[in-house]
Amino acid sequence: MKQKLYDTVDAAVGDVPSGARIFFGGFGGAGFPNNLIQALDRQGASELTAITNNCGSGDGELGILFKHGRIRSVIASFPGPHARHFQELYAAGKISLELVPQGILCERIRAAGAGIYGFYAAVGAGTPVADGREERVVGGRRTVFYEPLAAEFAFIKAWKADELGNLIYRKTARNFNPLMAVAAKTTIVEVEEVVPVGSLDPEAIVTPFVFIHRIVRAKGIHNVVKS
Amino acid sequence: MKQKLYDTVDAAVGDVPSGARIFFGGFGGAGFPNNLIQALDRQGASELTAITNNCGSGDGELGILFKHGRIRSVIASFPGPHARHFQELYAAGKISLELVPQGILCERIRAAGAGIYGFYAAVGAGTPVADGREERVVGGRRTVFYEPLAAEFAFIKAWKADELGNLIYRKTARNFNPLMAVAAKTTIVEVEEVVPVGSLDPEAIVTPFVFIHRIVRAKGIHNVVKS
Amino acid sequence: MSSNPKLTREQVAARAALELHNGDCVNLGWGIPNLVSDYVPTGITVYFHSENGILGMGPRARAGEEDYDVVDAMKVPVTVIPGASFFDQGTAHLMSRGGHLDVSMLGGLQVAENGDFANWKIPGAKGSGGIGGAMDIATGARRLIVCMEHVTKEGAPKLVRRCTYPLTALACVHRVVTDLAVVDVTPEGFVLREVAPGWTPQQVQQQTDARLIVRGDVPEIRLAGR
Amino acid sequence: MSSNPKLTREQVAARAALELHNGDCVNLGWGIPNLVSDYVPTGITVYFHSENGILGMGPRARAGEEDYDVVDAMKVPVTVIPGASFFDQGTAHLMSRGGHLDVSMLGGLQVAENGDFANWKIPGAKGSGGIGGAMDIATGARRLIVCMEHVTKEGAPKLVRRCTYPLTALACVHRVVTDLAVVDVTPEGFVLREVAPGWTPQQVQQQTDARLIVRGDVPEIRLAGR
Repeated sequence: MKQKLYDTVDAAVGDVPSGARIFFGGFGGAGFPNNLIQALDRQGASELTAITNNCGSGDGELGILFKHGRIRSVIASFPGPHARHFQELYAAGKISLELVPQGILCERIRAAGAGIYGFYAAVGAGTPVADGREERVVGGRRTVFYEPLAAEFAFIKAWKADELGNLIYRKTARNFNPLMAVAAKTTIVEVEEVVPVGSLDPEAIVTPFVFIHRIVRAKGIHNVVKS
Repeated sequence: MKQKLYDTVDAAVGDVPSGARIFFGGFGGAGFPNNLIQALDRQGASELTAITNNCGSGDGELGILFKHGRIRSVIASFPGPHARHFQELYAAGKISLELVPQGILCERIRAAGAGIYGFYAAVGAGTPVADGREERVVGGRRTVFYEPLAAEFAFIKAWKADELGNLIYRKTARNFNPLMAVAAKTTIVEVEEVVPVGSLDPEAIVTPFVFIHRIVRAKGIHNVVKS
Repeated sequence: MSSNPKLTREQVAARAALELHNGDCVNLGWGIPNLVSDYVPTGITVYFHSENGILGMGPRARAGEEDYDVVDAMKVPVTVIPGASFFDQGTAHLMSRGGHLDVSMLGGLQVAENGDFANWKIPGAKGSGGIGGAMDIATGARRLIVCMEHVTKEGAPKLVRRCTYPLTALACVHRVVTDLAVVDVTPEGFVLREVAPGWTPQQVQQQTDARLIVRGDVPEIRLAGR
Repeated sequence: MSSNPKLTREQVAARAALELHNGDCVNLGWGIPNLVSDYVPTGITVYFHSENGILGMGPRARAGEEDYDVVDAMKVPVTVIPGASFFDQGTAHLMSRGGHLDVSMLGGLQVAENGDFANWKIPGAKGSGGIGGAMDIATGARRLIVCMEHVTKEGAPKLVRRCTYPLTALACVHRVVTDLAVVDVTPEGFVLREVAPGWTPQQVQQQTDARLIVRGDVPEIRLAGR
């Protein structure tokens, strides 16, 4: 068995370099790897690219990384009006943003992990999302080409891991986490509980351990957010 | 609640017309909708297109449909040397075959259900699979274009359904079944057991009911096959 | 313009709820659609879909009973009903984009007579804007019902000949329910199906940029409560 | 040609098993690779992947204990070990094609010195043939080891300058373990790493179509049992 357990969140994110491209799981306050995010903030890496659904609420979730100027570039579906620090940087022209439709964001991430070199979807045709993208008419329908979206790191949150890295999630805290897990060079998971190998039901495992590189236990932080 | 329960497998497949395009789940003897297949054979529809991993073993699984000349065309990954009836028809030139790499078969089916209008993969590049297909070099790698694969019907096998159609599978009997469920106009599932709504764990449901149109209870048939 | 009041947001939601049938799987977007779940006709069960991975979403959680791992697309703690399932966000959008939901309802900024739809960006608005799930949901909708005010706060018509705002999706809208009317998108253009109580087709047309096709008598909107 | 025997299929499998490291996720294909699981070095745990949806596959089921819902890619009832998971066939190939497995081992018909690989179709063979999971596995392999006889039954070399059989995948093979040698595919071509006991590099070269690069002394294959 490969040793994947880290003692602290700080150790788990210690080698993330400035300039790294990172997936952050989570949606609507559920399933955010908040302890990893805060450790990354302490660690100080900067010039990061964040691939995420949204950009935090106040100082919560990714907010702290924007507040401290760690992130240079964002690929997101819905940064959000409550992402105050992001919005200030964006208004000041200090941050670049690529908006991606939410389901397409999921598929582009999955494609990167699945050995798919791009795909066509009708989503985005005729909209600003298609600007600069190849289009193709399929069966009379306008479609747009999307390339895969990979990252060096995925920061994800799960409920329980076994010591190998098999994961289960809790309810809607699943969201982007299993998708991002498959598409990063190094996937780091923050979990509420680490259980012995063999104690998770093989049929109920959502993320098989092959996708997981580092595991760290940390008490989950829920920021109660408003949309 | 929409009424999806059928009393008999014969009723569940009663309206499948000749010429229909059908997905058949199952791999290696596990997870084949054998009762539905046998009902379809009794029903007599012919000129069918079968989309499947393999083409039966002797009279088992799809074997009976080939034996009785129901199938005109096959899209498969590995028809199999033990698919005697298929091989005889194939040798006689009475059946057409498109061979598809197994993982690509999965992705083409998923794409059809996911609103994806085709994708590129490195799989098949430089091989006969690429004949007649568009190629594109991505980051120095040769890739091949694959279009989605939809069907009018999916015949699948699950372990338990609730009355809405939420499904769980048993071990490797899962295989192609959840993928095919999402990509057919009419998905018909054969299950060992029908349980009340609310009795399946919401986190353990593999196929949410939105993909399921007809449910029929039938004692599973395992043909013990050799590869 | 009629001297009769326009419908309230709740009344628009109540009218939209009549579009739901027993057993339907339904996505409700932000704005007026989010109110529709309060008006599901009695005697039917509808399964609400949430883009973050729920099919079978129930009412909002009661105060003190919130589970912050069960939230809706507006990030509010909700409940689930028997038969519900949880899945990842990619599967949630496989459902929406792949055409598996029976009905989707979204709030709107503009709907064009060819069914084009804009709901995510007002030109010149400050901030980054955001797309969220709207493009996947609109593009894949088997039946898309837009619920919105008939005109903007400034009085500009929102049912238009051609959208001038950035689009959400092309030719995707089937029906529009507003505070003045129910309008269908057809190959011929907008067809006026119902008008608000006390409003005439002519008065509704005056609030509309595109031509409304009127066929025979146009009934008044029936309002259904619980 | 040497008067010494070639390795048996079991010995080839035993040599191939030395390629495995503790914790590796490994796919074994049909043919000799299927024997490799019997020779995993003691003291390490390897997680076998099966294309039909298992990670953590154990030995074949004992007679009388078969569960026909737990089969391997050869359709034989197997067991699972602690830490195993079940998933659908698409996820299984996401793992293989997406480069998530540490090692894949496949049987082979031809390997070319540029790493091209043929293993699914003999020209002129009767029957439909079939691809199965081989193309996804070979294309996505992080480390692909081909285990096969060095020459065909008719004596034709299987390590060739260019493949003449229909390909499985381009430039995908990293190492070949045969009954005569261990050979690496490098940018310069085939490099001979080990020879069967009693065989010389020259004798192995005589059984090989492509040129074998020899660097210094070439050791004999060590054979490991359990």
